[in-house]
Amino acid sequence: MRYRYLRRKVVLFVITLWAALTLNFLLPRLMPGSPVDAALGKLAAAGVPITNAERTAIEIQLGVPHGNLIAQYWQYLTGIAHFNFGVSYSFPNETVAQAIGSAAPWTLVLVGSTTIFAFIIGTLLGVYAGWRRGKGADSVITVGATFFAGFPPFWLGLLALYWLSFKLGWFPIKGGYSPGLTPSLSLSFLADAFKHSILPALALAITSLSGWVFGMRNNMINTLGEDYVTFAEANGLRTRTVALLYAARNALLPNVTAFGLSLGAIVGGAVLVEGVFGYPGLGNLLYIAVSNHDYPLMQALFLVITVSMLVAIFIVDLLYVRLDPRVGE
Amino acid sequence: MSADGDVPAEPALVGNGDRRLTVASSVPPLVISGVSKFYANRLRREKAVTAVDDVSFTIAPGAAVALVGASGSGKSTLAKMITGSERPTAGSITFGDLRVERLRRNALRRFHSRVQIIFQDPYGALNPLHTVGYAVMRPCENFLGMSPREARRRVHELLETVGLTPPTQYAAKLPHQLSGGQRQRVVIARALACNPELIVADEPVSMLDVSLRAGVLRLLAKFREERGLSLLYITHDLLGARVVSDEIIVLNRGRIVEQGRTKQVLQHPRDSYTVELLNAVANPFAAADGARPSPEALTARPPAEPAV
Amino acid sequence: MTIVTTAAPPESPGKGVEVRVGPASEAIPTPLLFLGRALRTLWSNRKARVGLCIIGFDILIAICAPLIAPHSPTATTFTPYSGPTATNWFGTTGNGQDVFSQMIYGSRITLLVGLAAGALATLVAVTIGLVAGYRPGAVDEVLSFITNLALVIPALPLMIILAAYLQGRSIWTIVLVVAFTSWATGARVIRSQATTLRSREYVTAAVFSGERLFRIVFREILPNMTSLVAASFFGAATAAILAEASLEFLGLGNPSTVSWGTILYFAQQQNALLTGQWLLVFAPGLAIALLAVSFTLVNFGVDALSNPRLREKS
Amino acid sequence: MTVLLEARGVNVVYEPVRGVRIWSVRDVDLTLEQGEFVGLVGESGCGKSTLAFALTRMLRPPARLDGGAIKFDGVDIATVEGEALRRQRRNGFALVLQSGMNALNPVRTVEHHVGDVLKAHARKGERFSAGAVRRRGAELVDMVRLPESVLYRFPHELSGGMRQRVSIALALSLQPRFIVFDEPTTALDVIVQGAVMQTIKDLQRDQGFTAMLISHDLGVVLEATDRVMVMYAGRIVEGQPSKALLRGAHHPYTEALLGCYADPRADEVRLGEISGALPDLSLPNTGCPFEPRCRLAEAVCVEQMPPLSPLGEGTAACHVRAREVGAAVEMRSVG
Repeated sequence: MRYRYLRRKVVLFVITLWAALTLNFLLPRLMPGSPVDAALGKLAAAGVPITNAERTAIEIQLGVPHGNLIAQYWQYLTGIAHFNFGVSYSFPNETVAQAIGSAAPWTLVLVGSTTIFAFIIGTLLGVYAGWRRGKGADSVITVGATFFAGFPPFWLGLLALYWLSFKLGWFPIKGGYSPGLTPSLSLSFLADAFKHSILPALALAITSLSGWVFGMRNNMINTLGEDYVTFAEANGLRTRTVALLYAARNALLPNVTAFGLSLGAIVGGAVLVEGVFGYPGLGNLLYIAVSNHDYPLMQALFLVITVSMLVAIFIVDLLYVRLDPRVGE
Repeated sequence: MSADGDVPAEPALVGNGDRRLTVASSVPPLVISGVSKFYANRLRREKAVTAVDDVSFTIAPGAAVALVGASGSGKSTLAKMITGSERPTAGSITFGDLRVERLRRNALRRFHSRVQIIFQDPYGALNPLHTVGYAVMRPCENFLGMSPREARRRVHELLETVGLTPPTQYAAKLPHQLSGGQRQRVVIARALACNPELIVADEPVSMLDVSLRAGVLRLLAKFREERGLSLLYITHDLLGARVVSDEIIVLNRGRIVEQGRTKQVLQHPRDSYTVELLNAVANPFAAADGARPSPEALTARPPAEPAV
Repeated sequence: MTIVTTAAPPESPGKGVEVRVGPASEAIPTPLLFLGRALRTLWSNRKARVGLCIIGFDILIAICAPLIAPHSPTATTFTPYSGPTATNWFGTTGNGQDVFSQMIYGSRITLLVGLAAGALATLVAVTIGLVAGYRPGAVDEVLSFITNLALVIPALPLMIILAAYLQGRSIWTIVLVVAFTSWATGARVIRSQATTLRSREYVTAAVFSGERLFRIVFREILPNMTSLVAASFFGAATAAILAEASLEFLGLGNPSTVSWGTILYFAQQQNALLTGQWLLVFAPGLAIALLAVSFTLVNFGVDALSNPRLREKS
Repeated sequence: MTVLLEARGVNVVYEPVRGVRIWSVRDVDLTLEQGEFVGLVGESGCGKSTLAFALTRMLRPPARLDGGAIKFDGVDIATVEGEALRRQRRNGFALVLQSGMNALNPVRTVEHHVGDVLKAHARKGERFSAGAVRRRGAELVDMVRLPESVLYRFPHELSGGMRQRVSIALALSLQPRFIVFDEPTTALDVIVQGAVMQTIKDLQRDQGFTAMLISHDLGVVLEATDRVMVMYAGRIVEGQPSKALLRGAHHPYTEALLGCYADPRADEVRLGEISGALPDLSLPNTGCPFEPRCRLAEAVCVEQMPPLSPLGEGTAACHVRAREVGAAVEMRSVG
């Protein structure tokens, strides 16, 4: 029974992955104008000598003006299998794959830690607000969360940058680490990187936290109305047991499935926040790509972001089996 | 009858085994022959759930047949197949010269004007956003081709027949403004609106208070007798079956285990499942004398009585 | 044998117990009555009331912009990079435009994009959700798959890519892009509700009353999802407001229009923060946030409409 | 016999934020003796479940206890709150809900449930090892006629009847002295209903706890209990020993209710009904609440609330019947 659930999820993952890859293939081809010419023009203007190989790579990514669509599709898929995303004119000295490779860890750490932080804090606040429903604490948490949910994260980032970094000088202004340092795993570098990541992480976390608060509060209120909570109280279980093991434990389930989807919002938010802070991650890369009309880089980034989302959701789905005994029966 | 001032003595609904029509029935017979329904489970190919297994019976013109069984006995699935909402895996259902299981779209829609259904849950059977008048008016407009004015007049007549007076006042009400018993009367009025030939009543009183049971059942019995329509009464409540039907079919796990004149089957059950159902009827008077047939006592059944 | 049923007529329905209906209920058609009740319930929710007030205030400003704004939002007639003064309450941009007037006029675009994209996304969501929910089988499978795909693909990056490709952008491009990427949540909720409602007995009853498909969907099912449709509208509108701001901020909008997003864009381009003009960043961001918050607040009221457990107690 | 539970003047009011107030339970007095099995019967909306929740202190907003004293074993439990109330539940009173289907936490096994209850009421220094929980759990499920393997199952793996048995076992786990069964079989299949009721009857007989069975079904209650109380419109209108009630009810409502039942095997079945509707519970009533539907109603019934007075072997609240009986007694004493 469990096995059937897992098999279904794997099949769904594969199909979704294929659909996402295909969408990525079709997007530039469906768009008006010829991104290839624009891209090649840009490259030439940047003074990059264009070899035939590079030309083909770009054409495969963005659509060859002439040629068989199916052949293009096949080339596109094999290109991806070899991490061949072509050249970027924003970074003439690197391939797109290299540029993404060096940026990915930054985003992974930033978004990963933000997500976990926001999920834990938001869920706890939501549980508390739901349990103390209608009381003062509930109002404070709900109203606070409502406001933070409406704040564009990049705007929060800008304000924090202005007051906390620029005016007060508590945090560094730009980048993922201080200029002059070379990235390594030394303690001093990590401390420096941590200091640089605090503000962007906060800007992201505060806005995404609200979603968890609302979701969890609503679920809590719903589960608190369930018979098993009433029955647990009638049996005289301890308040803490009822609140956590009976109400919150069940209220958590719908939120776990929402977890994967919320990652998308955080990754999206990270694009602008990283741009604002000049944080050397994927979001900043996309920011640069967009402002330079660097289509190959843009296209590859979108692919990477989408695929990592799918993988994250897939993992959450697999973990869900451990949380809900009813799954797949 | 008005409720102000003196209240009449509760008229009792009496059943003594056979109920006769006051008019000649012009309804065709419903013939169910060899009907089975399997629910193939797409994921578990090895196990198909059998809901109904080779069931055959006939509802004669103007007859009232009770189909009884506990939950999971397949009685509701059978009702869905008879009304054309589901198709049998095997077997045929004929109503006059219609093959019910073959009806599609417009033919099915025309069939619905002849077969109506009354639901278990009077709370769920009425759209909370439509007035009583609207609910009862729609079949008149759709099936009888009435103009809104004619339909409205008919709605008022119908509401009066089911005891919702004054009808103008009730027609304007929304379902949440009515009690459960009143809602079930609206559902009955709606079912009668298009002059159906067969009414399938799927547990029509099981969600109502016991004090309202007789009233709703009496309405069903009355309309059947006055209009000569056939009635299929689906229930787990043998008492209801007793007062409404003249024939009873006991269904267990999709199969017919017993069948016959209602009074006779209930007084002298042949199958242990029928006895179990009989014992499940909440019957304070049985507690008084403690006289309940046990499955072992079945052998003591007297020879079949002549049909009443 | 005789008919033993006592011939007494059905009893009177009693003295009308639960009847609590307004006097006007006979005259007003049901949908209007329902809408009125929905609005009343919404208004009685404190949070929703605050939200409705803010939205109303914004709409008022947008409509009356020419009356309120002291200057033209595009006129480059003032000293550039000026801080707040008596003539330029919020200061001026690097091109010498009055920021306060820009803020007033900017409400128009932001509201327009938010409401239009919200409405468009809701339209798509309702269509797909209803069809998928009422047509089980292959149609549902395909539509549900598309919905799920649209859900898992990160919206903002997709929006950015789309906007980057679509050059010569008008605000309607933005509306289209935002609507295209934010219908899925609503569609999923509406589909699951439609699936539930489809199995309701009153829908079966409508089939037995001879109703046709179209009427069943639009008279029996859809009206019972009003609160969900409203929730998905307000949700999509909130997302649209934030998305519009993000795209404009990235310079992917139409920089020649005046919106709160473009004010932020130019403020960032002209390093407003480094020159100390923090109001140029603060004011439009706060305005966007307030509008987004007000939509969320209204949605609290809508939630309470559809889920009695969430109703306020106080 | 010693009195276990004594309630005086219990009133419960529903006060929603919007909408009308409803007095769901009105001036209820009742006394339960140790080891008694009583039934509480009434139709939907008569306040029987609300009364049960009030007696076990499980009322939640918008419902609230509006005056009245509830003495359980000499302790006034109407006023205890929080941790003190929770401690009272140990060896005190338990509640079995209508739908055993949903009374169990879907993500915890039956064994977890048993452990949760035992640990919640562990005395100072008392510890429950996994083995002890398992042993006690096995005893409990055996008590309600379930195999031990049920302990390791999740609720969704059990049938409705099994789940209801498990919730009965959980209610029994602390050997309470008073258990309220609130419509324990309504959500179950007809055939299963009888078996679960039989288990409840056996348990009550063997363990001797005081039980209150709440049901809309007079038949079920008469079969199971020693004494029946009938509720109408928030009030108790009659209380009689079950056997006496079968011989004849005193209150016209109970009489009419009995008329709604019949033996389906009888030669001639008469099925009665009660026409009219319940009174509006948002209004205070001065006269007898059943008066508008009553065939015996007189002028005094409109004006005066009949008190619950001794009648037959129990009590009933009816002017007419009280007078008839009074007259008969007088006649006898004269004659």
